[in-house]
Amino acid sequence: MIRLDGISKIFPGVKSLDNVTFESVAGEVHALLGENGAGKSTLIKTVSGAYIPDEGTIHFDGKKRKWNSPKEAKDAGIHIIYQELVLFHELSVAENIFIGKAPLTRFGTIDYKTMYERADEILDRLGHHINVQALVKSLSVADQQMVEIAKALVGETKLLVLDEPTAVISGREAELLFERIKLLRDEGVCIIYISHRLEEIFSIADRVTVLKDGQLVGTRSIEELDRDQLVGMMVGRELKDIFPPKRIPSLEAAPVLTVRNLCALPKVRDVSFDLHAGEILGIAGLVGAGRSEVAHAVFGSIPRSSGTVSLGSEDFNTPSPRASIDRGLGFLTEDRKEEGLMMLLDTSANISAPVLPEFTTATGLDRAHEIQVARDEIDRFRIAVPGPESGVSKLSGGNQQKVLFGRWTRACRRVLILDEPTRGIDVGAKVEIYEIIRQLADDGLGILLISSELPEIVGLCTRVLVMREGFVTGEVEGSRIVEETIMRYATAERESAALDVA
Amino acid sequence: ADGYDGLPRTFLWNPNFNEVIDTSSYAGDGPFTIGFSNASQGDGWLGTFYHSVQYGVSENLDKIGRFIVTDANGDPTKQISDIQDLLEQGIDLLLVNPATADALDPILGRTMRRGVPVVTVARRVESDSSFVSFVTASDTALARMSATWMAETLNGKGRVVLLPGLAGASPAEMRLQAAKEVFAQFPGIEIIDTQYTGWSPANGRQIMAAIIQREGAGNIDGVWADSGLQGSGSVEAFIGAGVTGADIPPHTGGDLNGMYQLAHENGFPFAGIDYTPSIGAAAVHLSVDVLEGTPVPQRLDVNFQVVISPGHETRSISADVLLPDYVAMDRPGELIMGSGIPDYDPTSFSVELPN
Amino acid sequence: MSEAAVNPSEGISKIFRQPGRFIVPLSLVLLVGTATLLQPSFLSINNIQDILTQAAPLALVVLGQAFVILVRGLDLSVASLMASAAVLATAFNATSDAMIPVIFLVTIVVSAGVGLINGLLVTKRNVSPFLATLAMMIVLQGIRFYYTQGAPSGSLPEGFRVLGAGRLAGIPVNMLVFFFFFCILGWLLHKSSFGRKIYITGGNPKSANLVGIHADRVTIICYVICSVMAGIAGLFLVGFVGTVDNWVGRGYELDAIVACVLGGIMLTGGKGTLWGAATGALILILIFNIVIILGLPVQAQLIIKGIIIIFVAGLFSRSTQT
Amino acid sequence: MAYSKSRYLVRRLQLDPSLIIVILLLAIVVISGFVLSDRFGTTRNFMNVLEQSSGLGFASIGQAMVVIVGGIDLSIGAVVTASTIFMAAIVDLHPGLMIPMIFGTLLFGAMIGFCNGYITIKTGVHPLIVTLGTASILNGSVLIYTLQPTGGVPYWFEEFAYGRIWNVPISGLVMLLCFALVWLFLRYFQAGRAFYAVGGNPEAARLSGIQSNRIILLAYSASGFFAALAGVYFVSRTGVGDPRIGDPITLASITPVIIGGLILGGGKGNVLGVLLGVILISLLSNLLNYMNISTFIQWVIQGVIIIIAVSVYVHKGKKL
Ligand SMILES: Nc1ncnc2c1ncn2[C@@H]1O[C@H](COP(=O)(O)OP(=O)(O)OP(=O)(O)O)[C@@H](O)[C@H]1O
Ligand SMILES: Nc1ncnc2c1ncn2[C@@H]1O[C@H](COP(=O)(O)OP(=O)(O)OP(=O)(O)O)[C@@H](O)[C@H]1O
Ligand SMILES: [Mg+2]
Ligand SMILES: [Mg+2]
Repeated sequence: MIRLDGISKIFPGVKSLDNVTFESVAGEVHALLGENGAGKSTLIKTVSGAYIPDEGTIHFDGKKRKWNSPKEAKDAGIHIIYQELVLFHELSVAENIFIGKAPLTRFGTIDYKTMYERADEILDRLGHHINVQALVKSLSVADQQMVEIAKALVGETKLLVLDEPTAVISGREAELLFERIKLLRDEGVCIIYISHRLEEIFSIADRVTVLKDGQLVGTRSIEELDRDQLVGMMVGRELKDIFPPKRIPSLEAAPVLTVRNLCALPKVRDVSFDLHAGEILGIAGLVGAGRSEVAHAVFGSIPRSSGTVSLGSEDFNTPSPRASIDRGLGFLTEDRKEEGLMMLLDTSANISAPVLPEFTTATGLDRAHEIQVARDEIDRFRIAVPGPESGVSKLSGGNQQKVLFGRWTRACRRVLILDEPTRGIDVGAKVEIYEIIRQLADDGLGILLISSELPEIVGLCTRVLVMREGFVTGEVEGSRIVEETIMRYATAERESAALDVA
Repeated sequence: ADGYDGLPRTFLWNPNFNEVIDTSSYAGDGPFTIGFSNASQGDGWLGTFYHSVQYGVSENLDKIGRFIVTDANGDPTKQISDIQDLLEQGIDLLLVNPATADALDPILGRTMRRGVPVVTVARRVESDSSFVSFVTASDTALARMSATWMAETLNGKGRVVLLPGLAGASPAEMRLQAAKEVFAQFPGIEIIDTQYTGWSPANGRQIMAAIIQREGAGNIDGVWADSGLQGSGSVEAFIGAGVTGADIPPHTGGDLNGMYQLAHENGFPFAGIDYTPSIGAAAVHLSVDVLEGTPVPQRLDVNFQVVISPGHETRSISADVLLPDYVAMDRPGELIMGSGIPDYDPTSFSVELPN
Repeated sequence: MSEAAVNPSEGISKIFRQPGRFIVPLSLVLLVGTATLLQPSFLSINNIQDILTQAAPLALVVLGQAFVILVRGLDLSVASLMASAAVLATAFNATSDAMIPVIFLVTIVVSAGVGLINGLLVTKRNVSPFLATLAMMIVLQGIRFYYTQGAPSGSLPEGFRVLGAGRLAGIPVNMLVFFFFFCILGWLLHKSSFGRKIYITGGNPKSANLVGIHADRVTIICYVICSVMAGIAGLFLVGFVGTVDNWVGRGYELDAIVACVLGGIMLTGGKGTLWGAATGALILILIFNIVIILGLPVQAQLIIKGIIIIFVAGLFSRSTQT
Repeated sequence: MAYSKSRYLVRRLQLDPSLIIVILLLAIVVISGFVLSDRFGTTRNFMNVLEQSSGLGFASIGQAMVVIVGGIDLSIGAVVTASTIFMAAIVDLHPGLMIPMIFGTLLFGAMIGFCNGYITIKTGVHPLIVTLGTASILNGSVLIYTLQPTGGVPYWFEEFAYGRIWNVPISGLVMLLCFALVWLFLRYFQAGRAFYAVGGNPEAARLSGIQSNRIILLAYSASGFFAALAGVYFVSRTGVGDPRIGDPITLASITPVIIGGLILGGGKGNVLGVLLGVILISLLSNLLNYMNISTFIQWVIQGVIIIIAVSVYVHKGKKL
């Protein structure tokens, strides 16, 4: 169906793809794996015509092709679900699904009625109900991802590429998506699937191709591989223990963070918990459960409706990020690009941002000191960046995330909130980040860890809060921290959960 | 100051006859409602002109019952709308200072056809049928006189810079054309540059500074400016280039007290002719005449006077007033001269107006 | 440390690798070169002094405008504010130079107020900067004209002439003042932690809030800086011109924005330097000066100005794209 | 789910909630007009306002289309000016060409707009700079041709600006028709929807296979087209081509666009909102004329009303 021969793509300073050869046939799910920055997204962008490769040829459907724009690839039957959402916020769900392919009336105008009905139908097939007339900007990220997926089901698709489609959707929706993918495969569609979640690969992929540093490592049938071998191919070394050993913190001392009856309507309702120094407290739940909003409300970046938050013995009820940072709180947000990094600035400026006052002297910003500090953090977290004064926009996701860790460990003295700290990050980098988290807790920080990846919660936390629809539906500790229990609370009705806890 | 008060100069020169218009068909009983559509109040001259109009109205309080004013802010299309709005308010006569000479022709024609008499002031429109009377101080005469003075002061020989006002504005174009016509009679006069200034002192200065730079101050024998607004900028440019006092080449340009002050202080040859804002009051008086059915001339030229620095009168241009008698040294430089209002002070000016 | 040890050939090759950074100085050199060829006296001390004197008021406005653009804004009210400051200055009817500091102080306070309102509208009411400052432009114009009744009058102390057009040891006084502000604002933008906050806010306002920077406050301060610079520029321009009129500085708002863009400040915020902005202003003034020196009529000036602006901006954006 | 037509009639117009403020302000203006003057609230006067608003209306439609695709057009005034000269000068020489020249002028405007779009796409320079540059070039060229109003058109052509059908101004009808057509286009045609896609998320539009460059070219061409239409209207209204007539219209055309709920930066908004903005501004100016207060105070009032119209309702997410 599709064959790439000797593809190379060079960006200024980076050779993203180096003589990569790749082939996929109709009726298979072909997983594309590799670390962050391995070149997966770049490869599929050459398939879609978004990038024009510097070298190499593309054969599709038996013919040699040279796309000049994404439109040509699209017309040929290639549909791509990109890693970044490709949506139009001011258009409705249905219009997004049918962008460029809307059903027309006999006057050549858009037939909205038919379009809404067919959009409903497609979302039905995905088992996901959204008001198809709603504007996309009013949807949650998970819903937006489903819209993105729904677009693939319009018209005739011969090759479907999905670049990390499950990064922000929940388990149940992922299940339905996999069913859909399998159906399409059986209809003879060729599917290329990219994900950092290895479980998913094993459940749906037929073959696997691994890239590393822009080069092909190899293509294997999934039956030939087990998990360790696959990780070995990706990372190039053995990864024995993914999670560092847990350590039960002492709960004797007073908690560093106390949250009581916190509400930030409509997404956070009556949340209470304690966090101790050295503890890693998890918050689990399905996407949209309101976990991020809890973090924002604690940190003071969204207004609270009611409730109290105290750090140690100190209440602070005029919340703002500045006040939180000054009191030793840090918050690593879930959206690296939009809410985290300053892409136009260099690494050192990204690290020093929350603690600028620390570098302020009578004659201005102490650049030398700032750079020194950044260099320390770069060394400490082994960030692969040329130096403190080089930019962050072209770093891989893992390294970008480490820059943010550098920022917050520098700024934060008591409590660090981590929201999806490993989203879109490859296994190798994940393991490093787990170790960093462990180390930070050992150094005496209280850590609040929000994650949609249950293994992560299970592997790192000594106590877990489970949320659903803004409420805490359960709290699990010690040996009860297993995926089944958490999922039960995450999907439970509030009343029944309360019963269960009682 | 006692200035020129003879027959209008253009009356003597103009080859066309000035018709007298019978206005009996417009005659009515007062008090009248007059609509005044002003082009703009955007610079000092226009501000003073508007005060003159108000002054004229205050002198006719017994006859004018309502006086409605609109201001087009220099935009002819807004002015057309303004005039429509004035007509809707049932005015008896439209007094208009057109923002551009031609663009108002259709709407003024329509106004006349509706039976509402139109008096234009400062600028006229193309068709004679679009207005009853036109009140002005002649741009042509003004420019001819100042250009003649310049040519004669230079004894018909020299390199002259022309600084007209705003490109495309009819007074500027008419003055420029008249001046060129005059200079063309003197083969020894070389026009080395013509730069529009937008009647802005800042532009005047900036442009002149560059010209001085290019030509060298000593190689410029005279500067003809159609108004002191940019003329003062030009003088400033010479001073900035180190040329002061009587070394500054002859300049022309009136209106702005600051220009007169500069000429008086430095003593260079200077001829100032104001485009007198008092045409505003004159136009109001004429409008009342129209509404009372008194015959009016189709074109009313308001006299201006020629102001010349002492000892610099020329063969054909003599002073109506000498500079030291005219300049107001104790008044602000921004003051516009020739308002015809006694003890005029723009900041404190205020007269009684109808309702 | 490592920066200091760059070898000289590195500097040359840099030009080819990163042409973007050199476009501005390069076009400056080209313009000066062309002008000197056409008119050898162009490089005379006198002309340079003259150009600098003319450039200073615009350059002052550009410095302020740069701050606003860096935080994703735009200020169309600067020219109107310049004229208002000029009118305000004459309102004192002062004749003694001793009043100059008072006039400056009052102008700065009033301008800061205007900037504050602009900033509040943009941040707290989320009004598009374009429209907020456009409306401010109209409002200021209305107030100014109402006060002057169309014809400004009143006098300025003689000292203003010295400030606006005088020279100190051969250097235009207003240029010295510009240099003073350039240093202060340059320090503020490039060396102080507030400057860093500006870049963070302009680059990513969301992250700015999350690292404890009050993005709104930073933005408002930038508008205040812009307005204060415009007010001061108005005083210098009126000193330069010598007479007040209600339109002093007309057209400076768009010129200032163009200068910033020519100087490499991104209209989308967060990127650009004050040095670049000042160079942009100089380029623009040079363009004005050259077309006059060439003795071109006004029409040709407009055409050439348009072509050069598009061309330089085009070169610049070309070189910054990948 | 079934989607009946009537159920979604309101949604169909897709007016932004923030426009409630504009409608409220309109109501306030009209009511104060009735109170302050007995001549304001007449059909005659409203028809007059409709006629007067056409020029601004035409210019704003084009500006709106460019703003929706994420651009801005500061050359509108220059195109208006150039069109008036182009048309009046040629028709003056060949009066027989009157009718073809209307279309010729519109084409001329569209071509200039096309150039704007082309330069923007090819150089990647911000449209604000590009259109300022082309405006400067265009103004210069016009002034080379003439410094004073010039040319002329047959008298009957005044009917476009001043004529009435069933007492309704022709120019006003044409303006309303243009708004309706553009609204239909943006709402019911794929290319129209693509305007929002390109303005809202240009990279996504490219990846979705939308030919963004064509859409951008179309938007700028439309802007030039409507600016030329404004020019044609002005020729009809003034009878001449005027080298300065367009100057005030450039910035003026942006105000109703933003009042109408569009965002500079693109991707959002409805031209019917722009129509409301045009009407609000024209009515306000009309009312202020009726109140016979100083122009200077009028400016202050206008500025304040503009601010109120866009600041009472806080828009989420701002762009330039
Ligand atoms: N537009 C670009 N300009 C410069 N470099 C780029 C660009 N896009 C990608 N790169 C670089 O190319 C390399 C491959 O990036 P790519 O996005 O393909 O990785 P990936 O395998 O998809 O990673 P991830 O798992 O994080 O999505 C990286 O080093 C990246 O920095
Ligand atoms: N329409 C939207 N536009 C912009 N951001 C949104 C939108 N909807 C949600 N978000 C942000 O995206 C993130 C994920 O939102 P979502 O509602 O899916 O989950 P959540 O409420 O954050 O809960 P959790 O963290 O449990 O997933 C949040 O930071 C939220 O603020
Ligand atoms: Mg990727
Ligand atoms: Mg979340």
